[in-house]
Amino acid sequence: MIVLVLDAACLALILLLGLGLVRVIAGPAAADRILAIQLSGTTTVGLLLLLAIRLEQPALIHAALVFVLFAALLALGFVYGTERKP
Amino acid sequence: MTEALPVLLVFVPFLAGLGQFVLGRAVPWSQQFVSGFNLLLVLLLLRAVAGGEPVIADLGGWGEPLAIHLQADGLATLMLLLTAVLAVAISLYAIPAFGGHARSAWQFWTLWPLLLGSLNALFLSRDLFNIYVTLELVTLAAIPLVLLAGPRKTVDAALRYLLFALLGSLIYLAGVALLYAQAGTLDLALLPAATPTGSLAGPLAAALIITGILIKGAILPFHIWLPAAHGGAPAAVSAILSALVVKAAIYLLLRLWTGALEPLVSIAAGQLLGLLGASAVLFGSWQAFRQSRLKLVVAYSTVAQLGYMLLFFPMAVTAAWQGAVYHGLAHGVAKAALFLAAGNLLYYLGQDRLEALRGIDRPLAVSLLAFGLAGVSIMGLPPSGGFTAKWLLLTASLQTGQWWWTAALVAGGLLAAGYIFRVLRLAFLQSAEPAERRDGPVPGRLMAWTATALALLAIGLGLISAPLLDLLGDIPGGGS
Amino acid sequence: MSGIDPFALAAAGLMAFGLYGFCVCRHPLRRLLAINLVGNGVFLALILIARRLPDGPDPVPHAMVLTGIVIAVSATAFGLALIRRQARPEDDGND
Amino acid sequence: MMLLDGVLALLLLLLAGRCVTAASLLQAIVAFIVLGLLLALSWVRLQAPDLALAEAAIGAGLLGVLLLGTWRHLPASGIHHEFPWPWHGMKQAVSALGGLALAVMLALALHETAPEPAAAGETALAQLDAAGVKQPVTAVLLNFRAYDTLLEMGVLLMALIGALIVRRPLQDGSRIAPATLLSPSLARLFLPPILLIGLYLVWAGAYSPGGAFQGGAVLAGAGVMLALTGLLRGASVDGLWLRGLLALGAIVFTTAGVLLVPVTGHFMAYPDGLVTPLMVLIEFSLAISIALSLLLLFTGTPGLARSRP
Amino acid sequence: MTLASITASVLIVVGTAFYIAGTVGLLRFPDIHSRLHALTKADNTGLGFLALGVALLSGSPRLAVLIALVWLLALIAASVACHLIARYALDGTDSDSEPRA
Repeated sequence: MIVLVLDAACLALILLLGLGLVRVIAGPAAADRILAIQLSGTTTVGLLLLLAIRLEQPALIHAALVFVLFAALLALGFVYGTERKP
Repeated sequence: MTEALPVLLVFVPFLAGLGQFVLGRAVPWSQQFVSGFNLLLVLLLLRAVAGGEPVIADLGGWGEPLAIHLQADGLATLMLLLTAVLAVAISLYAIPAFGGHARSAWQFWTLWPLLLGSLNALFLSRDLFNIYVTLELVTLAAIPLVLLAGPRKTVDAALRYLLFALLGSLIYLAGVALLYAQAGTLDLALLPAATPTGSLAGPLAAALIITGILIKGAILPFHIWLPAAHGGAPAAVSAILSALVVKAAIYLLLRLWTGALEPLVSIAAGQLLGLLGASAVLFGSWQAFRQSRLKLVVAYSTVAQLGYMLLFFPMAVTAAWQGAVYHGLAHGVAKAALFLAAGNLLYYLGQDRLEALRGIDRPLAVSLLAFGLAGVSIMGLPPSGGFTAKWLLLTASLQTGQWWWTAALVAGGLLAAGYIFRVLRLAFLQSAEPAERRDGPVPGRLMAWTATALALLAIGLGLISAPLLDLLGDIPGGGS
Repeated sequence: MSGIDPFALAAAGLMAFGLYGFCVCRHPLRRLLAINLVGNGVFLALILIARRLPDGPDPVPHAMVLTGIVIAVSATAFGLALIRRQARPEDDGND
Repeated sequence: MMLLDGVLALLLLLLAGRCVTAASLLQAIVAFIVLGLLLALSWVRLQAPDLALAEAAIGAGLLGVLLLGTWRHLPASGIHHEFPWPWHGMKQAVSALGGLALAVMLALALHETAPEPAAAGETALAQLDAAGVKQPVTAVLLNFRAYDTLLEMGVLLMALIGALIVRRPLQDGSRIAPATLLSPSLARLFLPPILLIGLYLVWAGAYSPGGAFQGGAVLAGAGVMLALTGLLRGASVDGLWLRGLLALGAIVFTTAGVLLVPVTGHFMAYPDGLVTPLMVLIEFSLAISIALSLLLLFTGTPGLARSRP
Repeated sequence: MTLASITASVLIVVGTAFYIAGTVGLLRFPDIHSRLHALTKADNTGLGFLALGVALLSGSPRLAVLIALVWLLALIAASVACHLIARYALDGTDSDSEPRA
C-alpha cells in the first residue's frame, strides 16, 4: 500500500516535471524559464526524497541537499548571468 | 628493476611539470634535465625491450583484469624514443624561443613537461579507458600550448581544435563502453580473447573507436581543425603537435587494429582506411602546394604525411607494418625539423608569407639547409628515413598485389617535391631589393642548429633503419 | 520485442542528438552543448552496462563515468573561456 | 516504476532535442540545465547514487552557472540565426538521417545482452575488502584504478592553465558581484551548511556514495556563491600557496604512489595497515584541488581575494 | 498498515497535490509575478508535506533531521530565488532576446 502511494507520487511528480517543461520551452520571458528551472529543481528534490525511501538509499537525501544548495546558486548565477552590463 | 622504467617515464615529467607550476616562474634549465633524463630512461628501456619481451608494470598490483598496466613493447618503445629525442631538441630550441621571464614562458615550461608525460603515458598505456584519459590529457596540454602564440590570433583555431578533440574522444569512449559490455575488461592484452564475435555491438564498438581516433588524428574528412592550429602555434609547439600529438592517435590506431580490435575488423574496413589515407596524401599535398603561408604549407604537409601511415591497414603485412611505423618516426623527426626551421624564418621575417622569403638565403643559410634536408625526407628521396619507409610500403603493395597504393605513394612524393622546392626556390631567388629592409633578429645558433640536427637525423634514419626495425619486429599476430 | 530498456533508447538518442547538433549548429556554445549531450549519452550507456553484474552494480563503469564527468566539465569550462575570449577579440590578455 | 523510467527517458530525449533545435541560445542552455536535473534522477533509477550527487553538483549546478555566465558575455551581434531542423537544408537532412541510423544501431547494441558478467567488475567487488574503503566506486577510483584518477587531476589542472591563458585582463573578476541587497547575507546563511555538506561528502566517500569529486564540487559551489555575492573576488595575482593547493591532489597522490614502492613492490599500491588513512588523506587533498580548480575556472582568474561588499 | 504509514501516505498525497497546484499555476497564471508567488508557495508547502511524510517513513532520527534540513534550506533558497527573479523581472525589459551587447 505504502509502496503504491510512493510509486504513484513519484509518477505524478515526474509528469509534473514534464508539464513544467512547457514553461521552459514556451517562456516567454527569460524569467519564466528560470522560474521553470526552479520548479523543476524543487520537484526533483521531492522526487529524490521519495525515491530515497522507495529504493532504500538514504544517500539520495544527500543528493537532495546538494540540489537545494545549487538551485539557489543557479538563481544567483542566472541573475548575474543576465544582468545588463554597467 | 626494469618494471620501474615505464612508471618513471610518466611520473618524472609529470612531477617536473607540477613543480614548475607550483614554483610560479620559468626554469628552462630544469626541463633540459628532465628531457635528458627522459631520454636516458628510454634508452634503458630500449635495452630491456631489445630481448623481445615487453616490459610491463602493474599499477597498484591488483593484476588482470582490473588494474591498469603500463606496457612497453617494440612499437611503444620506438614512439617513446621518437618523443624523447624530439623532446631534447625542442626543449633546447625553446630556451631562446620562449625565454624565461614572461608569464607565457612559465606557462610553456609548465605545460611542456606535462605534455611530455602525457605522451609517454599514452604510448605506454595498456588499458582502453586509460587511453581515453591520456588522449584527453594530451589534448588539454596541447591546446593551451597553441594559445601561447597569442590568444587573439589563435583562439578560433584552439576552439575548433578543442571541439573536435572532445567529440573524437567521446565517440572513442562510446566504443569503449560497448566493448566493455561485450568483453568485461579494459585490458588490451585480454580483449582479443574476451571479445565475442558475431554480435552487432562488437563491430559497432570498433567503428566508433576508430572514428574517434581518426577525428583526433586529423585524418582526411576530419582534418579541418589541424592546419589553423598547427600553423598558428609557436614553432616549438607546432613541432610537438605535428610530430608527436597527432601521431599518437595514429599510433593508437595501429596498436588497436593489430591487437584489441583484431577480431572485429574486416578487410573492407582496412580498404576504407587505406582509401582515406590515400586521399589524405593527395589532398593534403595539393593543399600544401597551394598555400601562401609557410607554416600552413608545413601544416598541410602533416595532413598528407599522416595519410601514408594509414596505407598499412589495407595491406596488413610485415613490410607495411614496418613501413607505416617507420614513416611515423621519419616524418616525426623531419616535420619537427621543418617546423623549427620555419619558425626560424618566421622569427627573422616577423611574418610567414611565402613572398617575403625572397632572397633570405644569406642570413638564414643554416635554417634553410635544415628545411631542405628535412624536405628530402618528406619527399622520400634516398637515403633519408622517409625513403626507407616509402620503400617498405611500396614493397608491401607489390607483395599484396594492391598496386594501386603505389600510385598514391608516387603522386604524394611528387607533390611533396613540389611544395618543398617552391619554398626553397623563393628563398634562394635573389630579390630585387637589398636584404637589409628586414630588421628582424637573426635566430641564434641554438635555434638554427637544433633544427639542422633534427634534419640530419631525418636523413640518417635511412641509414640506421635495421636495428630499429628489428626492435619493432614483425606485425603482431602474424598478419591477417 | 518486449523489454527494450527506455534508458537504452535515451542513451542512443542523446548521442544521436548530440552528433546532429554538432554537425548542424554553427555557434561554438551550441556545439559545446551538443558535445556534452554526446557525453551524457555515453555515460548513460556505461551505467546501463554496469547493471549486468549479479551482485550490485559494476563499480568500474561508475568510476569511468565519474572520471568522464570531471574531464568533460573541465574541458567544457576551458571551452567556455575560449568562447568568451572569442566573443571579445579587442582586448588582449596576458601575453 | 517502469512507467517512471519511461517518462524519464522520454523527457530526456525531449530536452536533448530541444537543446539542439531551440531558436535562441538561452533556451538551449536552459534545456541543458533541466536535462541535468533529469539525468540526476536517471542515475538514481540506475542505482548510481554517486553519479546523482556528482550530477547535482557539477552537471546541473556548476556547469549551469558557468553556461549562464558565458551567455552573458556574448555580444548580440555575434549570434547568428541557426537553422537546426532537418528540413532546413541538405546538411541538416543528411545529419538527421545519420543520427537516426546511429541511434538505432546503438540502441540495438545496448539491447544485446552480454555473454557473461564483466570480469573486471567482479574482481573489483571481490577484492573490496583489501581496498581500504567500503564503497566500491571510491575503491576503484582511489585504489584499483587510481592511475586514471591521477591523470584526471592533470586534465583539470591543464584546463585551468588553458583558461587562464585566454582570460581577459582583470575587469572580469573585479565586478563579478551583481551587488544585490540580499545576497551577502544569503551567502553567510548558506555558507556553513554548504561547507559542512561538502566536507561530509568527502569524508563519507569511504563508505557511502560521495567522495572527493562530489565533495570538491560542493565546496567549489560554496566558493562560487561567495564570488557571486561579492564576498570573494578574483585577483590577478596568484600566490605560491594557492598554486600549491591546486597541485596538492596530484602531488600527494603521486608521492604516496612512489614513496611506498619499497614497501608494496608496486607503484600506486598501498600497504595493508596504512591503506585507510592514506585513502582519507588522498581523498581530502584531491577534494581541495578539485574545489579550487573549479572555482578558479569559474572566476577565470589566477588568484582569489576577500572583499567587503 | 500502521498508523504511521497511513499518516505518511496522506501527507505525501497532500504534498503531491500542492505540487500539482504549483505546476498548474505556473502554466495558467497570466503574468510572471502571480506565477512566481503561486509557485513558490505551492511547491514549498508541497515539499514540506512530502518531507514530513518521508521523514515519518524513514524511521531514523538522523535521516529525519537531514530531511528537515533539506526542507529548511529549500525554503530559504526558494525565497531568495523568488526575490532575485522578481527583482530581475521588475527591472523591466525582460525579453528573451539574446544578451545585449
